[in-house]
Amino acid sequence: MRLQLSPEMEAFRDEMRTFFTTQVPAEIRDTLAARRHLSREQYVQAQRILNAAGLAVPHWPVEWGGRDWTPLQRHVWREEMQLANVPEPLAFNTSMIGPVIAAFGNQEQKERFLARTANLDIWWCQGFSEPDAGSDLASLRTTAVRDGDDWVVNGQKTWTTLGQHADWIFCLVRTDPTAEKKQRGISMLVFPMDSPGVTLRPIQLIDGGHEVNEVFFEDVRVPAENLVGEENRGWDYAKFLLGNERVGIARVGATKKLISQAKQHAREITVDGTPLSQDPRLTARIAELENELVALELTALRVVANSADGKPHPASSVLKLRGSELQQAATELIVDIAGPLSLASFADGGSEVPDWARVATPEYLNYRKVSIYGGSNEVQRTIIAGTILGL
Amino acid sequence: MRLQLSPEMEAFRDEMRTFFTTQVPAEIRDTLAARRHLSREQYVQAQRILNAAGLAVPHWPVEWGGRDWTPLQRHVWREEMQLANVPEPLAFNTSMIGPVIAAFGNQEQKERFLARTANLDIWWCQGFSEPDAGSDLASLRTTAVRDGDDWVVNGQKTWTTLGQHADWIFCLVRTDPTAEKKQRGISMLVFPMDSPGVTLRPIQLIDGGHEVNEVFFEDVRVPAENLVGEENRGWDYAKFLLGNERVGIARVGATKKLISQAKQHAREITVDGTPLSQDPRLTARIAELENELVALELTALRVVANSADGKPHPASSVLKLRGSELQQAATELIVDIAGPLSLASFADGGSEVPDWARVATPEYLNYRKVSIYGGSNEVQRTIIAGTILGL
Amino acid sequence: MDFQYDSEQNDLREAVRGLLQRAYGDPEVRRRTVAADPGFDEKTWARLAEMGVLGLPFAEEDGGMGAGPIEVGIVAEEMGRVIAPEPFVESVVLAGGLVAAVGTAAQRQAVLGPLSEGATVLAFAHAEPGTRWSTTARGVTATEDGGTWRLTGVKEPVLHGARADVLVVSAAVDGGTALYLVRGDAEGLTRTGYPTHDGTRAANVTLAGTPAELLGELSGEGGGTAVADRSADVERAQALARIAYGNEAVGAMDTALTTTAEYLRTRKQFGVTLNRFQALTFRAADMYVSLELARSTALWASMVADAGGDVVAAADRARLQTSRAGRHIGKEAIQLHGGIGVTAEYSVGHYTSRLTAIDHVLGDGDWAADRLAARVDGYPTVDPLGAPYTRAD
Amino acid sequence: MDFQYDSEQNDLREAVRGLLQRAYGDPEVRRRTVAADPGFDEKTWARLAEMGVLGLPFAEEDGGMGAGPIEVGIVAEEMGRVIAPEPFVESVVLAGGLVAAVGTAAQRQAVLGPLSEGATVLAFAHAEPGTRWSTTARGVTATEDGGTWRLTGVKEPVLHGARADVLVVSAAVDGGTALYLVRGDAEGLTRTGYPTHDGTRAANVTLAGTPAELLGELSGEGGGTAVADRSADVERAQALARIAYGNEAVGAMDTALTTTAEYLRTRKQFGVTLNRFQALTFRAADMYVSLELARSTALWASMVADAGGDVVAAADRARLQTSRAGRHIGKEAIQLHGGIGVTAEYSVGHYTSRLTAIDHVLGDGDWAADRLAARVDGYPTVDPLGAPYTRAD
Repeated sequence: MRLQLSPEMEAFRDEMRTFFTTQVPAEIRDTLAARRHLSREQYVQAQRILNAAGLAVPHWPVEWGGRDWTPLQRHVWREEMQLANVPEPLAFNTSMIGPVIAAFGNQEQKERFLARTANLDIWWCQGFSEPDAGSDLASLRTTAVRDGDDWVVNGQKTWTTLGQHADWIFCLVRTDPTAEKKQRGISMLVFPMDSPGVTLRPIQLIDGGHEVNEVFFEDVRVPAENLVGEENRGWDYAKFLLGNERVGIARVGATKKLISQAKQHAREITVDGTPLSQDPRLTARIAELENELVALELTALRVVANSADGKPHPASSVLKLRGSELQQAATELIVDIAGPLSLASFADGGSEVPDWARVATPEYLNYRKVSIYGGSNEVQRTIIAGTILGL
Repeated sequence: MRLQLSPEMEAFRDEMRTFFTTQVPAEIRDTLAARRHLSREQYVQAQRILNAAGLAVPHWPVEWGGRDWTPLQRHVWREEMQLANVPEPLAFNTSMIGPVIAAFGNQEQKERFLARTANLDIWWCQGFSEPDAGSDLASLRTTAVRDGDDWVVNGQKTWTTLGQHADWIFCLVRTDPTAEKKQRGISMLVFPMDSPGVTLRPIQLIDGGHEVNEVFFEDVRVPAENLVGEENRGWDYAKFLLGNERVGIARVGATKKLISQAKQHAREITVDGTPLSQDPRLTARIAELENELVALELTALRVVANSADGKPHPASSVLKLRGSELQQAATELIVDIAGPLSLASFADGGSEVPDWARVATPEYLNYRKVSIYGGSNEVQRTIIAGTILGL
Repeated sequence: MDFQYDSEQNDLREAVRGLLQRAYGDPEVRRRTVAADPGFDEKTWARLAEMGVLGLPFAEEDGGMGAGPIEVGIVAEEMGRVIAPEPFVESVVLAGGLVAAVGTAAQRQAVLGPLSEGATVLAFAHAEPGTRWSTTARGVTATEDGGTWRLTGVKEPVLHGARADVLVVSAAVDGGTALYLVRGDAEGLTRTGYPTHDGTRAANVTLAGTPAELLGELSGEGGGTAVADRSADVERAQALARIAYGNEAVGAMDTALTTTAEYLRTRKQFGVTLNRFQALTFRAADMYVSLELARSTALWASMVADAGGDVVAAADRARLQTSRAGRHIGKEAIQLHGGIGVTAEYSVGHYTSRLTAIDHVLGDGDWAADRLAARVDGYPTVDPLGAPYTRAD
Repeated sequence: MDFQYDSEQNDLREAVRGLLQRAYGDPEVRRRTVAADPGFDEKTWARLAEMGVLGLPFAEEDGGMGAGPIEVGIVAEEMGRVIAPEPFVESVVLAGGLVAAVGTAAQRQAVLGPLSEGATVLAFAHAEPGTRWSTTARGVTATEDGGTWRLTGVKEPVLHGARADVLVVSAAVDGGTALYLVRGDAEGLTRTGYPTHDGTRAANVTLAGTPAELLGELSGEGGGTAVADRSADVERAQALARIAYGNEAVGAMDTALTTTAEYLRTRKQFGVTLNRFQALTFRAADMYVSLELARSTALWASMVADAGGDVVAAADRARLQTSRAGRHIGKEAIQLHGGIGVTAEYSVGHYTSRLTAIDHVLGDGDWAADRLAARVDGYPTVDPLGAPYTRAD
């Protein structure tokens, strides 16, 4: 048991920090720091810079660009990336479909997709959720019927994040409606978003932004070779993929960044001539939040340190649950620091309200999603109660 | 809509305040204020003083000592009693069995019991809960089998509060084990605690105190005339009685008293020479608690004001739930003010720790019960969700 | 003590509810309305005027209805129920309330008459960038030159500041904070409006030697030569607005809870409706508890105002309670809905947005708690039916 | 960085767990033990000594084992798991820790040897009635007269103060707070012991010109004539004790949660076991979250101590986290049990009682949060693996 990073890990951390803060364009990092939306081009540019340095898909098999890092190295890599305001490699590519293809795809699929997926030459989106399924993912209704060499896909997906930027979609479809359990009879198909019969409808969120979509499929023909892995095994791949999704979902680095910004903002607001940063109630609130965040980071490190054998540590389910709560608490903190200035959400030129105060509430409202998506906090509690406590 | 009390109500309040603070012996009120246990004699003495003045059972039928007060008068009566540290008339007598006998008993039972019940000549205890029933009261197993002119009772009750002081018990017993619904087939019997076959076992609570008991019945013979109301209608009487139990359960006056004591105690503790009463975190905590308490009191007043027609206001279910939470929060506040002094729980002579700090934690631990008994907070949420929100 | 509405008050509620249901019963109409400037529906504003709502708290001789805080609370609650975007609290209760409290008879008639008739919109330009929730002005100063007052400085965010026909502007003067009337078309006045997250409109209001009319009489000896400090009037008017917002928040929370309960009753997951999941129904029950406690406090604060009690202290209590309740209910309403709760196409997120806005206009819960905390050591117990909340009469 | 226990540490845990399971595996034994003075089992104390536990953190030349904070944390956690009443933290970590940190070589050997052997019990007499959680002494003063120090004043509550063979007493002197050794049979020493709510023992310790031995060397020029201020040593020893208590609390919370989960799995209500009620299982899940976060923090704080980092700051973090978690878990464990949870006959309430005691001995969560709050504006982000928690080496 030892607290300090080894000299090698210290050096690794410095290397990451230096890379992220010098090799990724300031404009991109400033946009993220200002909590403004990145353009498609900015995402692509950032990921290609990382990929060129071998930093986009370190957790993939070495053969496909992975680095064979320890869990701790991956943790440090992710933390430093978040602290440096570097956009993370697109999760749909690097944490979801990439690992699935690497693990379950055939050789042809690996060669066809993996390098382009790592480099964001293909932008992937996810076709899992459906309007009538919600947390009950397995009750999906989108069907794929075999017709000659094609699958014919009909149905609807929703909550497809950044689908408007996507080139390809990976999709769970029902291929055997007669299967006894609903989890059986599901397969995973991949196909281009510009396939005939695919239409996309943007969903506006309460912050006014457009980041999720509905996707409709009407007789979309998908070549049989686009089936990933085995027919009717899609649910297994989805579980594998959603397990990956939970990695790094604590987002400790990102929340740290928010808190450090909050401290800075509090110095800019004065109350009767005194900076808000000296208000005891505010500092107490920050201290509590920071302490929770330290506890979460340490728990993430414990999980990392104890899961080198590949089995997830039981406490890993805590990460998503508390991580989302702390992200939300940090965005709420910034709204409260902005106070009345938080009303100036969509101010533009001619306003004296600082940018951070303008985006504060839209971001806060938007962040209500983080306890809902990727396995809602109710799902996380169900997992903890069932799997860990045996209830 | 009018905030002020009418001149008549102001006068009524003054009358109550004067009575409680001058007619009930200071020794009894001081014991309650110090949050020490009262003796049986003190309970009896206090109730007889109230009864002599017509203040023990104002909510009973006028014929049996009631006063025909408005709900607001009853509210003021109870509040002033709590604020004056006057022990409330024994709930088992005045809120439970008394009203049941008055409503459902026969004339002979009324004459036999009511006056003595009001005057605490009979001390009643409650035989409802059973070890295997818990919140599922209706699954009780204690049986009463008819044998000639007697019922023969066998079984066990638990959580019988102050049973060690009791002369008589009112008891739910299963008289028809074949009834289709478990709520049917239950009757209410009353009998002396010194009946042959009744034994009492004290249950020690975590504060070290003895206030609840197990009661065992072994072939206890109860004359048929001791059946209250009709055979197999006992569940209806229990529901009627438990409805009464919720009246005044918010205990706003008692919690107010705790908070005012907390403020006083905080002046007695110094931190680096400054009284704790000037600590901003503490005052903020008191302010929040006080505000919740004001909101609860106002809700109680709203319920009172809108339930003059006898139908309980939907918001009344809030009173028990939040009332218990605030009582608990107030006891916790006092423990925290005591700080390290809260460890001196069972100090006696030779200690310099003030009495209030000694009793603080035992009281806090004891008060964990208030969100459990009388319909746990889980039961209250079930009622709100089901009855009010239709869930 | 009497918590019952009288029949006139019930009639008022029914009338306002009917009007607003017709206007915004379909949430999509509200969404369309706030999407375009001025962020509310001028026709609905006119109808509210016809019903007497816009003159509700003003004296009849000033063109108003002579009603009181209870009636104001009823209207505000009904506005909240459909999150109607018309600036009732901002224009009538706050800006109008200041004119009613401070203005000369001539000013009251000149300003409040047209406001009551729905012919004008008022705004109170008081907030200043870089600070928060004050009763005084610092960033705008007033100077007198040859009988004309001129204001210079910046106010922001000013709710409905770009649309307003008349602005009530606070400004620093020797001896404190004074109030001024500034016409929307005054010279040297630049207004840049924008939408807020909840669909309201706010503005940067920049004054550069802008001519203004002092609100109220001069004070001091000899007929009055000194400008009176109006910060206590600002405090009081803001308190009344906080109470009205409290009632508005109660209306919004009520709908958020009702909508959530309805969703739990009808939405199916894992083959059953969501109300079969006890963890969810218990959370809905906790929302109900928050709502009813907040309702009691908001109602009580209106009654304190009606009784002539300490409206500032009562408003702090209402602010604290509705702030905590609004956050609790706003967050849980979204969470219990799941994904649909964060979409603009569904109504519940807009309620959360509005509750969040209300929570930051005139002081949040922490702010109110700190004000209350500063006084707790000064009294043993709170009696909501006694001093300082009821005036001896 | 490495969060794994090594094999020796695992062996230590197994050994201590085995010993304590044999002693207190049956909660009734603990209940009987704390019912009679001295509130713990002298035989178990002796067995802990035999195992080397009571000398764990002391240097070998002082009679100890030369182990570190990680090992101390392991023992404390195991004590907490069965809420063993032996004064490990109070006597070994806190009082013994002070002697180890401040005492002369002769004092260390004289005091720590017998302590490690289980022959004596130590207590730190520092708290004073009417104040809280200080690093300095005010109510007891020390004066020197003819080469003999004499102490006068009152210490209370002193945990295990009546049973202790040797008391480490803090006292005010010119220039600060000094520490003294006082023998249990010293003249002018009056000790009145009593049980605390969790079954521990505490005492009023009244000193009236009681002879005492200065702990540590004199400082200052010329071989030392001045009494050194030891408040920084007190701060540091208390910090180490807070960390040990944090680990003890984790052990207690773990059992409280396990017991609760077991109860939910087996107790039937309304015809089904309680784990069919989602509102209850979700609350158990939240307890698990609190537990694991507290565990991480307590473990980390031990590692900070082991690494020679800022142990005071780390202890504040552990204190805050375990305070919040202890209250949450302690309350919920009782509530989820229902009535049986508040009885002395069932174990879970005793865990809540012990967690409440731990929470008030050396500073509660609010106290720790305020100390952390005073510093938050001084750094941008916390790095638990960096300064000031790890020393560059």
